[in-house]
Amino acid sequence: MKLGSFLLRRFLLSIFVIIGLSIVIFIIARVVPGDPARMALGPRAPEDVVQTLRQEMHLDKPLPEQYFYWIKGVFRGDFGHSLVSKRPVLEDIKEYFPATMELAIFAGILMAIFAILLGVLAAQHKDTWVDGLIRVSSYFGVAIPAFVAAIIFMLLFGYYWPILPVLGRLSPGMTPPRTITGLLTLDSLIEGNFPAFWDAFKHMILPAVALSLGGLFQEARITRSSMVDNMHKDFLAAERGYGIPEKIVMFKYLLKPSLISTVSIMGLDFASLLSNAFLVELIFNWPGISRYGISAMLHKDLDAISAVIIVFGVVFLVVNVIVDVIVALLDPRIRLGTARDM
Amino acid sequence: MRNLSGGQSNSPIAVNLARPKSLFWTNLGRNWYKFSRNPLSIIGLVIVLVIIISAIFAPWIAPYPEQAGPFVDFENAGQPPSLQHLCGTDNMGRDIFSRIVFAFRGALIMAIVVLALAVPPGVLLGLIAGYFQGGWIDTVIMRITDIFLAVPPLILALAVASVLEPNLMNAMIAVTLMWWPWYTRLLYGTASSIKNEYFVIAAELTGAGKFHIIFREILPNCLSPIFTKIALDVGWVILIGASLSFVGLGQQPPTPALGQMVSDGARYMPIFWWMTIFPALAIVLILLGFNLMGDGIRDMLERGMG
Amino acid sequence: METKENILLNIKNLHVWYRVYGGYLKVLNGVNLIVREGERVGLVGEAGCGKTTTMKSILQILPPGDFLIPKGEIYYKGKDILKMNFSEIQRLRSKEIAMIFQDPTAALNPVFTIGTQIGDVIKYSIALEEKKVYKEKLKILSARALKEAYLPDPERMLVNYPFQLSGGMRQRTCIAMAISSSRNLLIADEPGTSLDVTIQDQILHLLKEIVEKMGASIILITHSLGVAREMTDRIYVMYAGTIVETALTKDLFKNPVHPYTKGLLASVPKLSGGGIARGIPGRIPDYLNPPQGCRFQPRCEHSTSSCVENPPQFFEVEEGHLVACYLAQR
Amino acid sequence: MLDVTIREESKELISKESNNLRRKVMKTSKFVRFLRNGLFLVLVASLVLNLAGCTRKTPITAEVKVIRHTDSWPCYIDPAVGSDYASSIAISNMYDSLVFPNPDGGVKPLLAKSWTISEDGLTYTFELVPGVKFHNGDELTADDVVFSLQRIMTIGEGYGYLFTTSIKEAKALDTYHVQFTLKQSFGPFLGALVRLYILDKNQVTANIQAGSYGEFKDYGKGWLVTNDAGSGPYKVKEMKTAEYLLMDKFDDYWAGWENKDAPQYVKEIGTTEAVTVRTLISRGELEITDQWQTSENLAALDELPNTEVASFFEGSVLNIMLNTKKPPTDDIHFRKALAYCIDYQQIMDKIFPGSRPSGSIASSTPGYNPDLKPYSLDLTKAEAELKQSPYYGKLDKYPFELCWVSEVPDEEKIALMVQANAAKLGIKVNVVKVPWLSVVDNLAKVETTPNGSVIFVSPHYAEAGSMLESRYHSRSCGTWEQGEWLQNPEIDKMIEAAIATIDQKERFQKYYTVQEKITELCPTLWILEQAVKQAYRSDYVVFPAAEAIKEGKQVNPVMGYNFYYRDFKVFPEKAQQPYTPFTP
Repeated sequence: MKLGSFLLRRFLLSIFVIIGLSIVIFIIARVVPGDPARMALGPRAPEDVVQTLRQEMHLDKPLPEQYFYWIKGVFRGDFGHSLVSKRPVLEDIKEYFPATMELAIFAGILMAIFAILLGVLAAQHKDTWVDGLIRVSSYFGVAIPAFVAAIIFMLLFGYYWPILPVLGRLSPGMTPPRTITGLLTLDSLIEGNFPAFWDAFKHMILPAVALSLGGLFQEARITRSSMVDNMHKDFLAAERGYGIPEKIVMFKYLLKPSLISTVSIMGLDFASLLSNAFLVELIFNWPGISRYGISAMLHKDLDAISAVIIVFGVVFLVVNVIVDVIVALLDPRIRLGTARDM
Repeated sequence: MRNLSGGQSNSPIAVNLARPKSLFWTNLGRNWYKFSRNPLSIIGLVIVLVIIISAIFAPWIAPYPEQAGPFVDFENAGQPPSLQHLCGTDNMGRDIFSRIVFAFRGALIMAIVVLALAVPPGVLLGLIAGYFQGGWIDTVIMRITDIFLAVPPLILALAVASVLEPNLMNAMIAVTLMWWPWYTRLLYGTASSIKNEYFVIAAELTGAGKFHIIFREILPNCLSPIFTKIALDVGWVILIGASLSFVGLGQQPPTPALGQMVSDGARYMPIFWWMTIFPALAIVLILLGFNLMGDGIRDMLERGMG
Repeated sequence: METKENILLNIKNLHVWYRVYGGYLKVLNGVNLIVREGERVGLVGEAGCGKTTTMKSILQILPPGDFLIPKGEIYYKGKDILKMNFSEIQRLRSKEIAMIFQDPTAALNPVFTIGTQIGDVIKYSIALEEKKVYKEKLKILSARALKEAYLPDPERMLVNYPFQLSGGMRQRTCIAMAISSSRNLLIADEPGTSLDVTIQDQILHLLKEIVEKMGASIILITHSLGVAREMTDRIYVMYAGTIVETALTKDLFKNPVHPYTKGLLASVPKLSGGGIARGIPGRIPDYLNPPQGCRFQPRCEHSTSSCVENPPQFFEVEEGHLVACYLAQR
Repeated sequence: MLDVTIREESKELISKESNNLRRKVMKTSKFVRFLRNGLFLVLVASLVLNLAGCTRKTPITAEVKVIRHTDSWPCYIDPAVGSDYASSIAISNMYDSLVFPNPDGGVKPLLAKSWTISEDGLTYTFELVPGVKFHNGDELTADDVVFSLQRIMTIGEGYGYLFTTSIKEAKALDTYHVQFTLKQSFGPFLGALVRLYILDKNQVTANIQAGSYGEFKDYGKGWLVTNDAGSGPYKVKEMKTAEYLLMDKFDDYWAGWENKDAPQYVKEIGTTEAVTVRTLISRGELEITDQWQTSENLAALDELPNTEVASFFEGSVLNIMLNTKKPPTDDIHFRKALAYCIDYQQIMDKIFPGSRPSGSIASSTPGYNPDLKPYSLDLTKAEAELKQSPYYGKLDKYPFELCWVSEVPDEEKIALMVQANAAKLGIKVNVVKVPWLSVVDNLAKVETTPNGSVIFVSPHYAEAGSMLESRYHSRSCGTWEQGEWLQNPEIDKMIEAAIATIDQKERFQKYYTVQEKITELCPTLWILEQAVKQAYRSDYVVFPAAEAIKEGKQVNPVMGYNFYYRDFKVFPEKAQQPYTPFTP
């Protein structure tokens, strides 16, 4: 089937991209001024100790060789040692990655659902106050950066209206569930530990909302306009004309083709959502890989930086593939491959 | 707004391509009409103008221009908003309003410099790759582009900025490095479709050189997509700039920058809430302005030429 | 004089405006049109003169929100469609009237299979009588409909998507949808114009056959008088949102009165000598601010001051031959 | 839920009551469906309830005695790695050293119940307390001491330098006797030994992973990131490297628990984020804040009921280090002019409330010279000094570059104040913000060292000698602790002599003279001695250091030892609202 080969090509390309990315990030990481080994051990560490660490980190070798050592490690799942946590970077990532994914996925779901709801609403009440309201709020939604929203939530819910938790993933004293998937909500559900689930869920709300705002409204707008465009298409008139009830026309024959454009930009929005996580996790003290990445960047923790970037590269590629698949499922012209492939 | 006159929904791109080159310039008057027809675009334009003017004439507009630089006055630190201090004063007694006005400068400079540096190479590479579509040049350029597009720009920009010395210059460099590929991709798409248009083929048949074809035939017809993207990008660049300085990787104090002011203020929440809120609102305002204007310009360029 | 009984559709002084920036496009400006039972009516006029709009307003399927009908009535079997409630219109659409759209590609939803689309049409027309509609039954019925439209291998056709079919097949699919359950009035909007001549011919014949089989009336919209001549009993000539002339087909071709009709006839290339046809100077007026009085007067060589001051009424030149032009006076 | 029904299903199938089975299955499956549909509704409903503001308060049942304390992160609990504030707290609570620091700067026996010092002061012999148990039950012996010393000397991070510079060798005489031989006589050696924490050799060697320390592979570094091998009053319960460290009471601590109200659990929370800290306090989820809060925040916290601010001195001095090898700061008169023109009082009032004036040595550090008057604001003197400077009249040609550490926002205020003050003399100061890591880089070379650097320094062991050596001895040039590049052989000698002196009185006398000399050279602008300030819940926590201050007593000058939780008292039952009880 066409879709399969398309995915295969996509996958091979991804591998290439990731390797390229690894080179780029490796170079970036090695531009850093100062001596990583010295930074690792602190100013008072005796020179010989520093020297041994330098050799461990292959810092005495020429760059290409350093890269070779590094990438070899990466393929063996060894991203090197974090200078901050003093642990293998891989362990850190294993620990923090699920938190970010949980947040991002939840935010993504919020984004998709509300985007489509608002979009449909606006399209149905086109040129009424509903539409206007949604449009205006959409302009603000796009103009309020995630980190600003986060700060404002912090101020509101942290102090003046403390009904939702603003810090971390779980209230102190709440016993976390056994780590199965690493997604607290999921794990606690699996364990049937409802208080924990509910607590974790509440912790996700504010950060997730802050993250989803931007993309949400943008997609709502796109849904709306593509629905409005399609409303003028002949096939809709035809389906109405042949006596198919309004509901069916609206939610079957109009929605499906209109969603294509929405879904195809969701990839981009999810990406910006992920990058916003870097600031939002910092603000909400969310123990995710983004916060880890930021602290790594501020401490010039080279291996950690590289690892984080690569992880995000992979995630981003996966997301794009998923989006493509959904689009293909929505649009037979792509699935059955008569249309030019994207 | 959508233009409902009649049912003709022929795709805007197609229209643009078929259009004789000079039309964009000759049509400025009509474009302005189409632009001004949407009140939101006008609002955006006004906001942007206000911001630009206040950035240029900051020393005259700011009530306490000296306080935008190195300055301490602990006597009236942490004053709530009042008539003397519209947005209150920060923990060092500096007038926040004045600092915001000066912070606009950094934001605008960021946008201008980044786009000025990122667009030309991006466009050039895109044109070349698009024109030699299928050739090895195409492959090389586009694969490199893919690599840069493999991670959201903010993340890579953060990484780059973090390894460099933190200051406005390096922040701009970092963002620029992440920005050109988007134009390459845009131009690649447009150029590779235009190059199959009849007027290009015709030019080729008359034996026009590659240079002529790329820059005289194809480029002029990519203008409106380019301008549209630039118009929409200004806001994004400013946003990323603010994000960088929020983490402390942008403009350094005592020179004010919006993101930096927000994060500094956060350290004093909720006591001096105004230290955070007003810079935050300033960011929202500037983004709102540029987004609205950008949308207006997009509608003007994409739909306007129907 | 027509007798009330056998009149199926009667459009009286229909006005339709589209809302756009800077006011309204006054597209239909008093359309009058009558279709009798079993009658084959042709509606001719150059592109953009409002034929499709008229037809869409019969089925109430004009683009939602963007139009309004300031005045006029559309009587179907003596009932005003414009005053019908929703369920009545629903019944009308799925039982009485069906329209075949001009461009089959645009008329089929690109992301659903033929089966789904035609299936739903049938489903909801049946649903009016029967509580439960079984998938199998739908399948059979849709297949039959396709067969009636002479589509090869209907069962396999059902799982295909529109873009997998040739233009002709799409056109037939549209027809199949229209006739999937019996109708009393078919509206064919320039059937097959987007296809090449031979296929267009087949389509027309198919239509003819179907109409005879169902004993239904048909409104055939076309801009080619040739087609109209062979397919219709009576013709309405439309210009810029008004009916300018109507007559039995043979009468019209024998003695066209309205200068526009003359122009149309003249612009049909003659096989016997004459060379290139001479068209009508000028173009369809701007609907935003249409010309005073008779809408044709700016293009009309005989136009007089009275044409401008007040639009001409219908004048009967012969039995059932009405012309809206002062030339037809006396 | 589902498979339960299925199991019941099969059971009953055997008992052949298939028809009432069907009814049952119907019922259950309906119930399951209800659950499935219901769940969402329940969630929404309870969310709404919460939004309505009626958060279910869990009744305070078992009052767990807990101290929750925020601090700057990361925290390294490996004694051979950690040396910053958070680490010092954690390590001093989980490990024992041979001696324990007193508030007056001396030491008292801990693991070592006695010791002898040879005449030449080169050999120290310690007798260990017998029967000391590590957390895992092993007994602590001389071998463990030797192992711990070798480990920290080999790894060389954290406090390792204290011993690499001083100790020649260590050997275990028998199970309970250990002997150290020094390179040269080192007066404050006992003070330094406070930082030699004893690990369980067997436990560590049992947990070594691949590494580069020869036979000891990684010397247990990997394992000790999240585990402890100590004998101290507290032990690791959970270590989340980026988030928090949870310690719980080691019930059979060898020295016993006469303090019955000591906290059962101690949680070190890795954040100094103002918002976070405030929120935690306002929700009663925090007993003691970190010391890095801005004065504005502390003021605000102080206003909360049941919350007090404890402020004490641990000898950390805020210096502006002047590069004595780079013009214009290479001229003594210029330096003195600066020293006289600064408005110390305003800085102390406005920027670091509660701090006090300081000379080269903080007045809380044992061995500081009490009769030495620190510089103070005196513009006429400043003028006079400046006139004598060769740079007088061409100041504009010699800009003065002043760097402050971006991680410590209050330093910016200092820099700006100095800038303003110096302007009165016509001295132009360029203020530069530099991230900490770059500061370390810049101070490594004399030519990259700026004219002035605003940097906090505190003694490594509680004695003037530590400060003098690490700040003004040529050996420390190139480290971030000496931005002066003083390189004055005379002073070097004096410092070495002082440190080599065993007798404390004598030693302190020598410290005094060194201080006089250095004050005369004025290589540094000693702005103030910083008060370590943290807000804490006074309604149910007894914070020994805070109590000591109230009684005008001295607090422990050794970093971390004011958080020796064994001496803390907690009374959760006395807690006012807001209070969130702690459930581990």
